[in-house]
This record gives sequence, C-alpha cells and structure tokens, in this order.
Amino acid sequence: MKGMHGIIFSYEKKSGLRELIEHRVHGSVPFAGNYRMVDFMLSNMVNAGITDVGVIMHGKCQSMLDHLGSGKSWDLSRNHGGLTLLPAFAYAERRETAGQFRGKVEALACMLEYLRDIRQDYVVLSDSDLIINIPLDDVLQAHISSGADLTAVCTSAPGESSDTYFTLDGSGRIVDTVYDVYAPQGYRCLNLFLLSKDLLVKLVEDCAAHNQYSFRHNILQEKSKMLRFNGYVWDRYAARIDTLKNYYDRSMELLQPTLRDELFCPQRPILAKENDDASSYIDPSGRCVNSLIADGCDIQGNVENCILFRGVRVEKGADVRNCILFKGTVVQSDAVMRHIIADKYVHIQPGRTLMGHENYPLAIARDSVV
Amino acid sequence: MKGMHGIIFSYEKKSGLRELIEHRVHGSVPFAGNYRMVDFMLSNMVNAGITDVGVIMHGKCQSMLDHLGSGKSWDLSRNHGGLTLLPAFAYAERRETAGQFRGKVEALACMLEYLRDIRQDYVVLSDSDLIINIPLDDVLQAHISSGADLTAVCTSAPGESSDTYFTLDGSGRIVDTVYDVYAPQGYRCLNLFLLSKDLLVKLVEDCAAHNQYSFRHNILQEKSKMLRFNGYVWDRYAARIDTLKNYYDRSMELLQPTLRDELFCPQRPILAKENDDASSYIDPSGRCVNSLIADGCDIQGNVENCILFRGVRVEKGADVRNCILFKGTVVQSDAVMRHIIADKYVHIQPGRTLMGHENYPLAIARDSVV
Amino acid sequence: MKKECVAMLLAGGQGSRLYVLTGDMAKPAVPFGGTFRIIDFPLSNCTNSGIDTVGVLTQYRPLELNSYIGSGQPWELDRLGGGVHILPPYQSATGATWYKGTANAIYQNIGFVDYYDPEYVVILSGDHIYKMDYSEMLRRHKETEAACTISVMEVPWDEASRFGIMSVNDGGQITEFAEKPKEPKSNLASMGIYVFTWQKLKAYLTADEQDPSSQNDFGKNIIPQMLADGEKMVAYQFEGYWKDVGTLDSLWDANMDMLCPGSGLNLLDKTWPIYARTPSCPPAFVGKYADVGNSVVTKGCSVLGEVKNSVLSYDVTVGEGAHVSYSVLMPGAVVEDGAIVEYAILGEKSRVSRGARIGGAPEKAENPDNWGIAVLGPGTVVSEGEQVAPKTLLDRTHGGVKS
Amino acid sequence: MKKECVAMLLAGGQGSRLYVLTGDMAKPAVPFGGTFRIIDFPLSNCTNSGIDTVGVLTQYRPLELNSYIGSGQPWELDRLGGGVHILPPYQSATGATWYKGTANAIYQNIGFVDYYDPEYVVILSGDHIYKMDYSEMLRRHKETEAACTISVMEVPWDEASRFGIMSVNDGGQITEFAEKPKEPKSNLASMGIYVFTWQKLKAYLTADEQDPSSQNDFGKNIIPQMLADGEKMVAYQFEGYWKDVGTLDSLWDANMDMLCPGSGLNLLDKTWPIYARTPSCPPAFVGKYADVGNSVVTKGCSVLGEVKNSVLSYDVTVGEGAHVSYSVLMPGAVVEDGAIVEYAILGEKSRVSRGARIGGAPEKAENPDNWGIAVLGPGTVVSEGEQVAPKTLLDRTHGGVKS
Repeated sequence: MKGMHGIIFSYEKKSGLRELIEHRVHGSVPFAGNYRMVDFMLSNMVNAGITDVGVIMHGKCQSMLDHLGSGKSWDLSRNHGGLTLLPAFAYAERRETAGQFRGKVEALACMLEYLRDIRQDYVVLSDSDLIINIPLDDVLQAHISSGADLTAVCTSAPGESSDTYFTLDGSGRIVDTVYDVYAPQGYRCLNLFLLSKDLLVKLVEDCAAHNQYSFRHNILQEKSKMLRFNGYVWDRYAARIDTLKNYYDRSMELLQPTLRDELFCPQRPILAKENDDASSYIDPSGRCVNSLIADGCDIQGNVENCILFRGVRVEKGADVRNCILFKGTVVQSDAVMRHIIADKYVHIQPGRTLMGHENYPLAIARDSVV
Repeated sequence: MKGMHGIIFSYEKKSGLRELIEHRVHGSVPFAGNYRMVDFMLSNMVNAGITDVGVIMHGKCQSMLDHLGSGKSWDLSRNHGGLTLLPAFAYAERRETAGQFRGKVEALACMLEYLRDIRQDYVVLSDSDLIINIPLDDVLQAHISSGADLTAVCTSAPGESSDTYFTLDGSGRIVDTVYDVYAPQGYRCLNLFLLSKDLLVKLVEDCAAHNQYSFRHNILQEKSKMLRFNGYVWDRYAARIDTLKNYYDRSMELLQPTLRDELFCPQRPILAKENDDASSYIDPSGRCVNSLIADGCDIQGNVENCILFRGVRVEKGADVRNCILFKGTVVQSDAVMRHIIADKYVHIQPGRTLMGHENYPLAIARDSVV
Repeated sequence: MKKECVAMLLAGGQGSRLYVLTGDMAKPAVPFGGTFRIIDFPLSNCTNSGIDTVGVLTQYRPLELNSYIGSGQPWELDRLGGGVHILPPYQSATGATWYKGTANAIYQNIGFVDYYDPEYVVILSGDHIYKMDYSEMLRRHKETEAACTISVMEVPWDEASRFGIMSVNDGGQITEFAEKPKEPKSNLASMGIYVFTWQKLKAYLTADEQDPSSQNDFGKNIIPQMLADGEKMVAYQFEGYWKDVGTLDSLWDANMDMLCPGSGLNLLDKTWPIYARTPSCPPAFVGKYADVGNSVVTKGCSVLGEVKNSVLSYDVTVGEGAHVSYSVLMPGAVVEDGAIVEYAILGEKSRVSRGARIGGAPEKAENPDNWGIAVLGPGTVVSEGEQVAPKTLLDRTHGGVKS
Repeated sequence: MKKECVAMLLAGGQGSRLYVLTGDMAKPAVPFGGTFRIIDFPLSNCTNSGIDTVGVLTQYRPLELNSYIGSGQPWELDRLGGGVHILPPYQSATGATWYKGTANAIYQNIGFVDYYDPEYVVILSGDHIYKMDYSEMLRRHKETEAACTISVMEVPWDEASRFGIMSVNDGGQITEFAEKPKEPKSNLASMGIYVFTWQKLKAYLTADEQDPSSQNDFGKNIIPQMLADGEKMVAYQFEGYWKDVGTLDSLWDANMDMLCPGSGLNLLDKTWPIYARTPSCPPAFVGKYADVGNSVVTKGCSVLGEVKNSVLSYDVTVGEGAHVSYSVLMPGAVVEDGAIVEYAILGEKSRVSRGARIGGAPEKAENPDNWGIAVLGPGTVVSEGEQVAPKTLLDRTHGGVKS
C-alpha cells in the first residue's frame, strides 16, 4: 500500500511547562481553548489521508490514553490499522526502570516489530506538541520529487539555542546540522520528518546494533554524509512549546485573526475530541472583548485579551485580563486576574487578586482553590 | 445512580502458564477457540447491565490494550463511563520500579481518585482470568437481601492449596478465611467480590494509611471481625487457571456438551472481539471428530479431541489429537501431534512429531517453527 | 432481545409551518439554541431516562436527519441490541404506503417494536423543547396500572382553548379529553407525550387501521377511542419548561427563552445534559471592538460588531460595525460589516451582505398588528444595502417573498 | 466534502425470484457461504478498492438491511465524512415517489451524490458474488477518458443469449449493445457494474426522467441512449469468479462453488477479504460420531451427524444420525436427529424435525426434468417424519407449497 504512516512521540522530557505537566505528558496539554496539543499533529496526519498512526507513550500517559481513546474523534477507530497506542512497558521492564528513553531512536528500537509491520511506504515522525497545520501530502510530494532519503520540516523563524538548526544548500539539501548552539542560525528543525519505511527500519536497526539512541546526532548528523537529507521550509504558523512563557506567548498570538486563519484553515480542520457543551453565555453586565471563548462558558464579568477553555465561569464584577483559563475554572465575583494561566478546575474566590506579568505569566496548578 | 461498577485486575503475577504468558498478561491468554480469558468476566458484567468497567493494568499489557481497544465489542465504548483502562504508570514511577503491585489493595490504592469518582452504588471486583458465566445481578440481589457488607463468590469444588478458602456458617457468613493450606478445605474463593462503593473506598483508604496491601489478609481476614462478609456459593462451571496442566484440562473439559452449555448459555452470551474469518472448511480426506473448531480453519488431515482457534491449517495426512492449536497454527502434511498446546502462528513442518502426555501437555512458544 | 420500554419518536413531516427553514431537511433537524437541533431534546431525554432503544419515524427527506443521527453516538445511543433507528416507510410483501398519520406510522412499525418485545412504549414528538425524565412518568404508569399515561401541564386559562385539554379526577385519572375546546373545563394541556402498555396500544392501532374513516392520529382517534372504551388513562403532570416549536414564532420565542433566566430553560445546567453532534471548530472569537450582551456565542463564531439578546450558533460571523439584536443566527450564517439584523431568524449558511438591513423592532413598526420576525431560509443571500422588512420570509430562490 | 469516487449500490427490490427466502428481508440481506450475506461482497469490494462512501438504494423492508449494515463498522465504512448510507425513497417538497427503476433510484438521490461532489460514480448491484478491484476499473476509465466503463466477462457462446452482450472494437470501445440477443455477435456479457463520469451520468439521468416512455433502467434506457449519442463507452474485461445469485438455483450453485477448489471462489483467501457482521458464538463443535466431509462449518454449529458437500452457517445444529448433503443451511437452521436433508436450502431458523426428509438426489428423481432443490423459508418448521419432495418451496405458513 502506498501512502504515509504516522508516528507520534508522546513521552515526557525535561520541560519548562512546570505545573501544566505535573499530571500530563506534553501532547495532552490543553491549547487554544478547544484542543490538546496532540490534536494538531493527529489532524495534520488525518487531513493528509493517513489512516494508521502509532503513538509511542511513556510515563504519565493516563491523560493521553483517556484523551485519545479509540481514536474515533480523528476517524482513526478502524478494524485494521487506525490508532495504535504503543506504551513502552517491555522497555521499562528490560531496563528495570521507569526512566525515560535516552532518545527517539531508542524509543523506535523498542517498537521495531511494529515498524516492520507498517503497511505504508512512507513514515512521518513527529513530536506530539508541535502546533502546526501543514499539508503533509505536499511534504510527501516534495520528498518524492526531490529524490531525498529523508525530508525534515524546518522554519527560518529562530527558536531556542537548544534547538536543532540546519544549513541548507541551494538544492534544499541539509549540509550541516547543529544543536546547543551559541545563537540560532540557519533553519530551525521542527522535529517533523518524512522518510521511507524501509529506510527507517534500516536506520533504527543499525543504530540499535551500535547502542546509538539520538535521532539528531546519530541520524541527522552522522548519516547525512552517506544519505541525502533535505529540508522542507515552512514559514507559516508553527509552534514548539517548551516553557510557560512560550506557551503563553504562542497562545496569545492566536488572538490575531491572520495567525488563527493559518492554524485553523477550513480546508484542513483541526479535529478535537467531541464534547457536550452548550453555547457560551455572555451577560450584558460585563465587557467581553478580544478573547477566544470555548463552549459552555458563563461570562458575567469583564474578560479582555483572554483565552477561555470550556466551561469557565466568570462571575459578576470579576475582572480578568490577559489570562488563559483552562476547563472548568471558576472566577468568583470581584476577583482580579492578570497574566495568569489557570489549569483545570482552578477556583478563585471572591475578591482575590492574582497578578503575573507579561514577561512572567504565572501558572496555577489544577484543582487549586485560591 | 444505582447498579454496579466493574473492576478487573489485569496485572501479571507469578504463574505456571509459562510460554503462554511470555508476551501476555493472564487475561489476554486465548481460551476456548474464540476468546481471551478476560472476555468472560467482561461479558458477565455487561450481561448484568454494568456500563462502566475499569481494567487495572501493569506490566506486559500491550496485548491487553490491543485486545480491549475502545471496548466496542462489549458495548463498552461510551461517551460517559464505558471501559476505562487504568495502567499503573504513576505507581511505577513513584516506586521507581516496573515491579509488581504487592497486592490488590495496593493496586486499588493507586486508583483511589478513580474509585472515588465511581457513579454506581456497588462495585464488583474480579481477576481477569476467571472463566465463568454467572448472573452478577443475582449476586447483587443476594448481597442486598443478606445485608452483608461484602459478598465473595466461592465454590465447593476444591482447588490448589495456595488458594483462599472460606468457612461459612449456616447463614452464609464467612466465619474463617485461610490460605496456603495443607489441603483444600471449605469453600474456595473465586476472587470475585461485591461490595458497596463507599465501603470499598473506606477499606482501601484505611489499608493504604496502614501500608497494608493484601486483600485476603488485610481485608478478608482482618476486617471480617467488625464487618459481615458473606459467601455466595456457585457450583456450576468456574475455572481459575494457573498452570499449563490446568489450562489444558479446563479447556478439554469443554468438549463435554453439558459444561459447554453452562459456560455458553444463550441468555448470557460471551462476547468476543469481532473478526473477519470465513467459515472453516473440512476436507473429505481427513477425519474430524470431537473437536471445537473456530472460524477460518482449513482442515485436510485428521483432527480428534482438539480445540482449534481461528485460521488453523491442518494439511493432508497430518494427524492431530488431543491438542490445542492457537490462531494461525499450521500443521504440515504427515506431521503428528499429541497433547500439545501450540501458541499463535506456530508452524509444524512436514512429518514432524510432537508428543506431550495427558499428565504433562507441552506448550510451543508463539511463532516457533518446528 | 427483551426491553422494558422502547421509545418511538414521531419526527413528523415537512414542518410546513417552518417551511422556509426546512427546505432541505426534516423539521427535527432544525438548529436550536446555538449548539443543538430540535431532535437533540427528545433523544437526550431518552438517554438520560435510561431508554436505550429509540425508533425515529420520518418520511420527509430523511437523509439529513439520518446523517445527523448516524450511529447515535453523541446521545450514547450506539448500543448493541438497541440504539437509535430511523424508520422510513417501506414496501412490504403486501404493499407500500406512506405514513397516513401518527398512529399509522407506529402501526406500520409494529414489527420493529415487537422485535424488542417491550412492556411499554413511549410516544414522543420531534418538535418539543423540554427536559423530562420519562422514567418517572413510566414509574407512575406502572404504579397506576394505566393503559395509557399522558403527560400534561398547566397552561394559562385564556390559552387553554389552543390545546388538547384533559379533565382529571382526584385520582389523576383522565375523565374527558377535548381537542381545542371553546370553553375549556380544565387548564391541563396534553404535551403529546404518551406512555402506553404496548399490548393495549397494539390492539388499538390494529383496530384503528381497520376503520377507513379514521385519520389514524393519536390525538384525534386513538386517545378518544381508548377513553370511550373505559381504558384507564392517567395524567402525569409535568412541571418545568416545555415548548412546542412547530411555528417560526414559537421557535424564535424558545430561543429567546434561553436568554431569560426566569424562563426555566437553562442549557448550561449539566444535571440533565442535552447532547448534540457538532463539528470541530476553534473557540468563538469576540473582537476588540465587539459589544456582546445577553447573548450566547458558540465555537467557530467570529463577532466583531454588536450582538445583543441573540443566539449565535457555531461558525457564525458578525462583521465590524454590524448590529444584531433579538435574533437567532443558525450555523454558518454571516452578517457582513455594517449590516443590521433585528428580530430575525437567519437560516444555516445564509448571508446578509454589507449594509443590508433585516427585520425591525416591533415598537418601530408602522402597523404593529402586521409586524413579525423576518426569516431567511438556509443558504439565502441578501445583497448589499438591501432592506428586508419585518415578517418577510425569504428562501434561497429569493423570490418567494411572503408578508 | 470532495470525493473522487462514490459508489451507489442498487440493493434492489423484493427479490421476487428468491421470495421464499426474503419474506422478512431485502434480497441483499440473504445469507451466503456460511458467514456472509450477499451484500458483504460489494461492500467489501468497495472498502478493499479504497472507496469509502457508499449509498445503498433500497425500498423493500429496509429495517433488516439497515440494522445489518448499522454504522458500517465491519466493512470499515464507519467514516467521518463518508461511510455507508441507506437511501430509501422519501418525500421532498415537490412530492414523493417510490423508485421507478434503477436509473430513477439514482436520479432521486442526485442530491446525495452531489453532496460529495465526485468526479466518478460506480454503480453496483446488490446480488452478485465476486471479488473485484473497482480501483483498477476506475483507473482504466480515467485512462481512456470514457463517459462510461462497463465491466464485462466472457461467457460460453451457447449461454451468451441469456446476457446483455457487448460488441467491442480493438481499442476496447463498445460498439454495440444487445440485451439477450438471439444471435449474439460476441460472448462478452455485461456484469451490471458501471463506472460513470458523474456529470455525464447526471445529464443522462435528468434527460431520461423527462421521457415518460422510459422505464428508467440502466440496461434498457441509459446505456443504449449513451451509445446512440456516440458517448465513449469502454468495456473493462474482468477475469475471475462472478455469479448473479438472483435465483434460488444460482444461489445454491454459488454456495456449492465454495466447496469446489476449481471454481475460483475461495473465501479462506485473505488477500481480498470479505467482511461480515456476525454474532458472538462459541466455536463449532464436531461430535464424536460426526462425519463431515467437503463442507464448511461456522461458529456456533453443533454437528453430531453426517454432513457432506454442504455449507453450514453459524448456529446450525445437525443432530445424531441426521444426514445432510449438497445443502445450504442458513443461520440457526436445525436438523434434528435422524432427519435427512439433500439438495436443499434451509432458511434462517428453519427446523427439520426428527426423521423428516427434505429434498432428494437428482439421480433418484422419478422425473428428472421436474427435479429441483427443495427450499424452506426462514422460520419454517417441518414436522416429525414429514417428507418434502425435491423442488418444493415451503414458507413459514407451511401452506404455499409450489412444485
């Protein structure tokens, strides 16, 4: 069978998301009011006609497991193929530890049997927390017509110094790969790769046999001499989120209509898990402007420059600005909030004041009562 | 909401099932041609009107995860409630090990949040490998009308000395609980318990606070003084399978129509996962008698006193007697087999002979080529 | 396959009084209250009442309803051995007929009901907005050992002559039934929700079918006949919000009730959830210069202008400087910059172009007696600067103006 | 919602030639080959060919077919934006009619097809047993830029006059079409499987609808008209097993073909799987004194007697000392101890009581010209010791004997 197979890496890693990942892996962090981060990559895959997706999990994956379910929400509940959850039990047992994979290649090596059984010709590899809406079929076309062995999606927008950066030649070939740089340089790697199934299996087997585990070092850097690795430059909206500040900024950007149109273009809808919420109610007594509002909210107070997830309640007299409130947050009367990220079911009592700063938004842990 | 909630324990434990659980937990061991062991308890629950079932998993649960999927096969794929998979990640992390739970109460203590959220009044606790077809609604009726705090299903058929045994008084109350006995005595516990949700939560909280982890010691034995624990005697077909010999015997028993009628009574069907197999073909050149034959088999040789799972092929001239052949086993021409349990996709080459004995059936590991 | 109770939902015909809105769909598929469609109410009531087997009787363009209901998953009605089934008319070995009336529709599907062999059948209507626990009504039906239990509610005495009115004795038994009586003897109105003991109903349906003069209707034939025969008929008094949304005015009214805390219709209340099938959309966006008050907004909306006392369904757009008040905007409706929409219903994917004006406030009407809400049918486009007067109904052809 | 290709499956009418077996169901829901029903073949072919949107046109007792197909999950046709839809006739704003012919059935559902805006439409029939890759046929349709591609197969010359026969030029283009010609010019028979360029077909369907003299049939009207108009019509030659099972004899034949290695019908072959919806049953049991040869058995069966050259569907029981040969036993059929069944079809849940005898071998028939298979309809019970002669058709009333 032709076409692509998707693999999403959803295991924990060192992270600056603090409170938000106390009970979650990256991919299941809520984003943009209606979604979890992993919804974006799943939707990208499904919109490109991908029917089989494997999600490699490890660590605190209960929230991910609950979120993905049978994959029905993304049309991935199928008798053959569809969504496969790949928890790394066997691996944890072999190493007699519940520790992390040392790298992507090690994670893949644990799933070699699964990789060998892939029935498509090409494989897309992605992290679970890449926020993007990219036509993967176009990437496949570019991959095939360029004759490259591997195509890596990258962007000219600079990121952190710990990211991976490529130098591309005129033909789009990756001629140098660097990371942990002094300053961002060249094209930043978005950790979204496309290659043939056969090559993937060969590379993983080869690395496993040499106890190599790092995708960027052992594959991107070392194999680029013998193989042709190309860059696919994507300069529209793409966010990889590693810190709270980053999470806050990339979220708030979505109040700009142009960016929102890029991320939520109707030709390639981002599919979220269904929910039962009614429409949101906006009372005449408050002022609700420049905000994204998911369903099921009850807004009686002032809401300005906010992202409200489902079922948020803002009572009369409360004043909430520049905040991100996760599902079920309750802000009682006359409370004041600025630059706060409130996790699920946070409860702010009447008259309380919580202030972060644009440069240092504060997060309130899930279920907290303030 | 009234009614019952189901909890199934599906984590590994010391076992005499050898080859059969190399890649599986107990509950996902194939049984009776069409089924996995856990199908029986799931069907019991569903047939009693239970809509919410939690499966506590640990260790090698990939096969269980794949088998259960969304729970659709048992009508447990629901927007609210339905099947919940409860892998013990958090637990493994806390103990910094991938080791086993020390006991059922410890497993439950890791899921306390889940237990507290149960929306039904009663909870049924069961192992995943109990082969039974019991009307759990009758057990609930008995539980309620007896006024007991906990009802334990037990049988007068003796088992292993390591099992738990009850002494019941005239009213059905459990007056003594023993295990690791010199010889079986009294009623054997089937590890199927029914109690109110509130009591369960209280017992688990209490045990957790005292670092107690054993259901039979810390609850059945120690709490029976203050609380009323009753036995519900079930003397129809019920199998708890711990050894290969046991597996073999309890399987072969099903060639008796009366036992089969007890286990597969049409009022309470045992639901298996759907499959796509066509009907089985029986060639005129072989002799096929006294056997259970799942779909998709191609039988050209002799088959006598056997249980054939789906998609087994027995070629011309092969002679297979008193064997249990799992899915996809191929027995080539003129091979001879006696008292063998062949795991999935075992391939027996032409003319080979494999002989176990009734008292010592042999198991062949999955994918072996003999 | 034995069920205690099966629900049969009369999803009805073309909804001729709603015709501008139902050009492409059966009445119960008409959107309501932002996220919902009318049929979500009886279906969710069934689920919440523990009834998992529902037959939906329809013969008018079932495709839209069919694909909306699908496997029944949003309502938890995707059950093995049960679930929700659309029941269009069909040809049988003995012939083929369209449904002649509500009773005939059930009669033609006796085979479906018998398959589940129920003790009781609940008959529901597809165009009512309400939250009701049918299991309570069923409990009462069983307690009183009635042949038929009819749910009723008190209506104002001066409106009673518009309803089917029940006279009830002290024991709650129905003694008399009058369809739209000039001089009502009671103010208990039938809500068109019945519980029948199935064997009784089956007998009456079969007898009714033999009667060529019958209209094969529950209200006109079956109920009066049962009463005449002295069957035990019990009234079950319902308290709470209930509204028949069979007309454009009542549909608009019910939407406005959502915005009125005293109306009793609170859809944010989660104790008796109403389920719906909705597409995936990003959250609603309320713009910097938007002014939204006493309104509901739904995912996918983009509101840049002024929205007051209105219900916005998903994917609705209100442009800059636009003004929307006392209106119901169905999924995908677009109000372009500077347009004005007042006292109106905008059908799915309709579009009000820049500077156009739809409807108007009753207090400003020249002839208040001739005032009414303005309605655009699905897909109707009103061009730039155009004026659509109150009480005008426009459909996609933009020809059939009726005022 | 753009699809390249949509399939429309003509699930047809009552199946009058199969009537004893279809008393309760549409023809495509008739069981076949142990685990399957006839409709599993075209549906599975669609899935395996990558077509994920299928409309099933039926007006005869759709309930059984509806609940069999359900969400389409067994065939992987439970897709968001696509999947399988049952399309009964419906009332529209402009009126209501039953399907007048195969072409009219598609005509009435132009709205359904247009919703998916496909380039191509595959028209399938609901009573053929075959495995075919429609994507190959579609590829050829695109390559040749035909308006219509018709799949054909070679039949023996002496049978050609029973089929619709295509004359084809060297390029594979159809030059002539003759329905059941007395003197066939070719032995390429139409299999009733068409690929159309949708815009072309839509135009012809609309024109055909205007013609009051038309029978609104593909074979009789649409195809001849397109040929007459000089549209590019291409033949796609199919090689492999194909059988129309529209008669009792051909249904029995096709079942027997399953048991014959040379027939080309191998259902154990997994490279082109046929999917079905079946209940959960324990494995088949073959008893100690059973004698089973050249037969298929299915889960839930219990075989204690002799079964030769027969097809046993699920939940079939053959008692001790019973003898079954050259027969097709549909789901739940029971042959009690000592009964004899030869050259017969036993419908679902039919029962042959102790010592009864159904059918007989042709070589023993008194008048071989008048011999035929015996058929029991669904639920029919033959009482103890009763004899049912060859070629007898019995239905549940056990009255309507026809021989």
